[in-house]
Amino acid sequence: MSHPTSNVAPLSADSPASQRERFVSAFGWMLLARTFEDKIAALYRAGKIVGGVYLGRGQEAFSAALGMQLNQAQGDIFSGLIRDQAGRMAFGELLIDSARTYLGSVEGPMRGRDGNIHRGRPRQGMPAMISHLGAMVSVVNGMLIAKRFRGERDVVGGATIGDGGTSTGAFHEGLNQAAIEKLPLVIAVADNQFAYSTPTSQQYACADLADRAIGYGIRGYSIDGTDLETCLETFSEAIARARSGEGPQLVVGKLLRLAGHGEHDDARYIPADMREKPYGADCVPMAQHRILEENWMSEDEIEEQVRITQDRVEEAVAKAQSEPDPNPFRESWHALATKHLAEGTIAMD
Amino acid sequence: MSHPTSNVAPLSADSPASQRERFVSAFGWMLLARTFEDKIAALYRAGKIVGGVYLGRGQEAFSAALGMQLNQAQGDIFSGLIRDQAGRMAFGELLIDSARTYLGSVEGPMRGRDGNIHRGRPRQGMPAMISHLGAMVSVVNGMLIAKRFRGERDVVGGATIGDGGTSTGAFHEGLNQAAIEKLPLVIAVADNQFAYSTPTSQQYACADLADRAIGYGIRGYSIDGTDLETCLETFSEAIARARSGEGPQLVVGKLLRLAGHGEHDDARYIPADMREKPYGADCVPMAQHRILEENWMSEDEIEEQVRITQDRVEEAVAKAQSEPDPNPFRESWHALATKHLAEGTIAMD
Amino acid sequence: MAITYLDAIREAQARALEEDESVYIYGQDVAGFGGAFKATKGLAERFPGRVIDAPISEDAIVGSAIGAAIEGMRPIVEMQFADFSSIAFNQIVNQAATHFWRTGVSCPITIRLPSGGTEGSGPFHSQSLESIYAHYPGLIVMTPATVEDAYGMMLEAIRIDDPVIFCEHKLLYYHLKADALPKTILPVGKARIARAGRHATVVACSAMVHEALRAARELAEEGWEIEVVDLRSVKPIDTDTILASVARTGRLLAVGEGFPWGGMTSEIVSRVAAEGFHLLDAPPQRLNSKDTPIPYHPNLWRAHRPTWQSISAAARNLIRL
Amino acid sequence: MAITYLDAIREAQARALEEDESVYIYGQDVAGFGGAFKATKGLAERFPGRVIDAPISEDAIVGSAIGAAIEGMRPIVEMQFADFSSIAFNQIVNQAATHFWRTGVSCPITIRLPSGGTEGSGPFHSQSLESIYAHYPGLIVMTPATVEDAYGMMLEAIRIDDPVIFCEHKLLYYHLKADALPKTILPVGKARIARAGRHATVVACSAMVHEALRAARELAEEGWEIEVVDLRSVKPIDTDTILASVARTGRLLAVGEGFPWGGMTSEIVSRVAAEGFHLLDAPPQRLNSKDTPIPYHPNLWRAHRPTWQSISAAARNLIRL
Ligand SMILES: Cc1ncc(C[n+]2csc(CCOP(=O)(O)OP(=O)(O)O)c2C)c(N)n1
Ligand SMILES: Cc1ncc(C[n+]2csc(CCOP(=O)(O)OP(=O)(O)O)c2C)c(N)n1
Ligand SMILES: [Mg+2]
Ligand SMILES: [Mg+2]
Repeated sequence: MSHPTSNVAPLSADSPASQRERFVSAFGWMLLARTFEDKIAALYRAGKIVGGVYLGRGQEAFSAALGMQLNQAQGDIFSGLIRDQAGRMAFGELLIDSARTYLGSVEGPMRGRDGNIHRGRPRQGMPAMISHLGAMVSVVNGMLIAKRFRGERDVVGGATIGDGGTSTGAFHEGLNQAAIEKLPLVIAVADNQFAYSTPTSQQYACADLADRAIGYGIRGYSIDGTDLETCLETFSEAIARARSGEGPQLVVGKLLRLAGHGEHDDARYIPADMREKPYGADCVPMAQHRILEENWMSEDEIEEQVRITQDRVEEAVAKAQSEPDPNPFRESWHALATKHLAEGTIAMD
Repeated sequence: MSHPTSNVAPLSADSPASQRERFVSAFGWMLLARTFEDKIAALYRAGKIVGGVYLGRGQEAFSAALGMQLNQAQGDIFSGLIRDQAGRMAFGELLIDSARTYLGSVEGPMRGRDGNIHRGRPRQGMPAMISHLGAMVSVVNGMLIAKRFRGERDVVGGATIGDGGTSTGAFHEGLNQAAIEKLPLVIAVADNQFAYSTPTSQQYACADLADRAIGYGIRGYSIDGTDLETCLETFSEAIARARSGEGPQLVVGKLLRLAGHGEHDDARYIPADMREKPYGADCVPMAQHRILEENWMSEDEIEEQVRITQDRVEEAVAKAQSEPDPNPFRESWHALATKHLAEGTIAMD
Repeated sequence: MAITYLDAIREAQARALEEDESVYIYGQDVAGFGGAFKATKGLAERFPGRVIDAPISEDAIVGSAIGAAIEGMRPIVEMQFADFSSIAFNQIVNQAATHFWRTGVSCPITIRLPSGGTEGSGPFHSQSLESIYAHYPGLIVMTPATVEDAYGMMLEAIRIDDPVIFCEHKLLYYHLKADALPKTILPVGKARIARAGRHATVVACSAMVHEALRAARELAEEGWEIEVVDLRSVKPIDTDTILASVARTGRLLAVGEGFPWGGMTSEIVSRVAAEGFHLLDAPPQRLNSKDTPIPYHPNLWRAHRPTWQSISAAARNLIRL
Repeated sequence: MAITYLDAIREAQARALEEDESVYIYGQDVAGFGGAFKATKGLAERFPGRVIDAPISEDAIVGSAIGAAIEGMRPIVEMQFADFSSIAFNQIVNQAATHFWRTGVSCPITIRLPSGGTEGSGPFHSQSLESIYAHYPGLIVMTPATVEDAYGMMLEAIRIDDPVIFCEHKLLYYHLKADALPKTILPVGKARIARAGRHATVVACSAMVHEALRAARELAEEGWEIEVVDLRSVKPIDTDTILASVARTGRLLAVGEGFPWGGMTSEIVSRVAAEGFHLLDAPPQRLNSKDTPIPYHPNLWRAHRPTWQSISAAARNLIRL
């Protein structure tokens, strides 16, 4: 099966210097995400996190490559799901906001009302996912439609989903809507072989999810989602095409979820030999290896970056932990912006 | 764009005699459907039908070709929507049941509780559509799953939908589910250029809806839906493939809705020149022309058949009109099979 | 010039499009065709690019409206029939309704639901879903019963910063007429005394207000003065106005076109029972449609829903209690 | 051997699979993995081919179950969380619920909804949707509060010829234990007096029964005897048992974990007000969760839902009225 990309020259031809810079910078986000999530997982095991913890382990390259190459300041949108710690931060989510949401701090964007990966700052191009998979695609469409109405022509919206999420009706309706409206949407499908415990054979019957693209009349890409360079190249092209008015772009990355579905799940159902498959590689050491190989950073520099990253994470977590929990007596207990129409309680402060 | 059919020999190689028989028989169903619907439309204009009237005018060949080639006695299923008068009758729906449902007779399958095209006899392979487009696909899947559980291996389910219906999440979920379970499902998409007033350009952005097939890993066919022979050939093949275990088949027929969306709609939005396009032809006279050309029937024979068909229709309508309307005082006014758990009224008889 | 309920809805949308460039309309067949009921007729021509035909994708229609609203637009979504909002249910109750509370960013969308039964429209083109949506925190649910309210509340719905479910009754579209569009309206959230009385209070909304009024006229001939309260919005409910009416009459009948279990009528009756128990001279009563899907055949349909006849009977009963 | 509420649900499904070959289970991760909550653990191995993993397609999951049921199967559908049934909403309320009434062909499906709040589960993994589904004609809605009922009612749910929405509470899964599976159960449709009393009646279902019982124990120390009625099913509601209890106590408090507008508590209160007005010595009261989405943070969550503390306070209040 052939994909349109194969015979198309990438739109962005980077100089070696900027290639290095992009790679190293992406690696930085991956490292930050991995470090932060390791910390969150440790807190979870220690009983310090309430609710679920879902990690993006193994998907950092694919996620960061999209998030990083979108331009928040220019009005781009990044709509991440449960495994997009890397992409979210690369796009512009503050580390402290992630920490606060996991820890339920009242200072966080969700103020303890929602938790873990259910977070966002919609006014800054980061919609706050609801759990129902597929539902965010059309929301991003709408944000792009709003920008089109306002004449902001140069924006791109990135939205991510998993192999499982592609089975939802919402995903189909959203992607079709984007295609009809020719919206500048880049959909990143992380085909990580499982939806919870369910293998892809129970999720789709096509050879490659990128085969869906032709049925929507949009461009599809099928790539190795563990290889940072490939991810960077592909998303760079997809974003450029979307930005230049070519409509939605569907990027499918093959990779493996290197964790349980959540931290409560030991993922015994993942056959050991999957780790040996091409998609089973761990993108973080792979990227690090490449950096060393290319001499883009020295071992010492990397060690130093790891240390700094750990410090940043510890600091953010400590700060979030020191912030107040939400206080039920200071809650307004109503759900409307139009306060005088609320039937619930109204804030006392 | 190429479709898998093009280089595949049809599974059913008919003898000239059986080819003639099939064609003429299909024409009979088309004629019956057209005649019946003309009558219903006339009754509607005379104010004798309550609620909406939706016609299959222009789609009789495509619909009948599927319905007729399914085998009700063998356990096949036909799930028709609003433009499948021809397919429904060709499959086995009784003319009188159609008339009764339009006229609200209490003797009909829906007993006046539901009307017009919302009818069926699910125990006889004819599920009763709900209005929500797309929702019947997974219902047919379930019927096929039940048959598989019972070891009935040779059955096929046919389900129809329009171009507009393909935009629903339910259609996507249902088709994907069928593909995963490799169900013997034949989906007939009548791409009649409009969904109510909405042209296909606002419904999908791919070149051909049959392009969706590859994304589900199933076989797709794109055909002239106005040509009866083509429809018969294609559905014959699709049904045979489904029956032999090849999984779902997606057949897209190009045609034009030769009526308003419903009889209340004058369809002024349909550009006149569309009637001149290949898909704009009227399948009924086309099929009749072919029959005369091939000398399969004489003009007189056709005239005779038209007359008999009209008589049958008049008779069925007269019978349905003479049957009692539902009586609210004899209604049970509860919605449960488990009577003792009903909170509603229970029948007095 | 006579203005129908439907005209009022169209004119309100036109005015909103005129006055606020963040307003746009999205739905199936709303552009050139002007909508299945012609509620947007002519608007696509008057406001080019701002009335957009949607694919048959209710989930994505509402989802995209939410996204646009987050970005500051004020989309009006037309569902072809209220019944099809079941497809957009998740986006409405889980995305739109929770958005402000979760993120602090408001989500000003208006979802128009052509609601309620008409002859021959059957189980899937007749539903009254106000109670379903009112159950969820974060939504405002309007049920205008008059031409004036159809106009004024539609304008308000679009202006309000929260998601509004606008239940417009199909039976009122063409028959309900006023002489002119209103200059002012009662604020949203306030109920209206549609007819004053002293022997019993009938609380209703939408088309049922007119059945109740007709029943009240009927009972007036028998010497009973029925007070009819038009709820106007079922969320919020103006409990004060209802309690004040019950204080005057001592008797309550809540009438709803929805299904009987747990809807608007039970909410009204239980609020009055809890907050106005001492005001009641007789057990508060309810009248709803029957506990079956909505029948197609007019004989059945007329028996399924409350009508002025069954409201009269129930009110007579109540007065005798 | 201690049997948990979750074990009971699993054992009932195992027994149904054993006894009736038309039973099968369909849902996300229900096969090898045994379900997100392990309610189907081991069943795929014991009943090969009859416990099937589904794609993330709730609409098609329920739609196909309906189709199979029409053909005589008795599918059990597991939703991963009740909250995700919003995606299957249309199939449930418009296809399953209307099917018998429309066609005369029954639709025996059981939809298991892991329901209710737990610490940290937030707005989309905590919902109690019994009132939404009970609103629609054609559905039976069960809300078992005990291990015995979890078992017995699950068996009944599968046997019943109608679509059953089986609301199983996640908070009860692991903590609620019984010594053995029951040999007999109270028929579906009958409520249960979970604790006898004479000063007030508290009506509740599911997890709230346990909060109410704890409140009753608390109030017993103050000399007040609270009668606790466990509804068991919210559709149908056993109005007779409730009225008989109110006849004994003269006071009613309806407690529900759902959202406040128009749910189970309003249905109970309005039925008692309408049919048992003369039995009431004080205004009937309601206690629900608050009118916001369900909060993530435990501090907020505990204040959002009724608890034994708030039930005690409401009951004390009621007794004083
Ligand atoms: C509509 C819906 N159904 C069920 C779930 C429960 N659920 C949460 S994550 C998940 C698996 C998702 O798989 P996939 O889309 O492949 O993403 P991954 O977890 O592999 O990143 C499921 C079933 C959900 N969130 N939404
Ligand atoms: C989910 C849903 N939304 C809206 C409708 C209203 N509706 C009925 S038929 C129709 C157009 C259908 O178009 P298409 O699928 O192309 O079928 P056609 O009428 O052309 O045969 C619409 C929008 C519906 N039935 N279901
Ligand atoms: Mg996955
Ligand atoms: Mg069409």
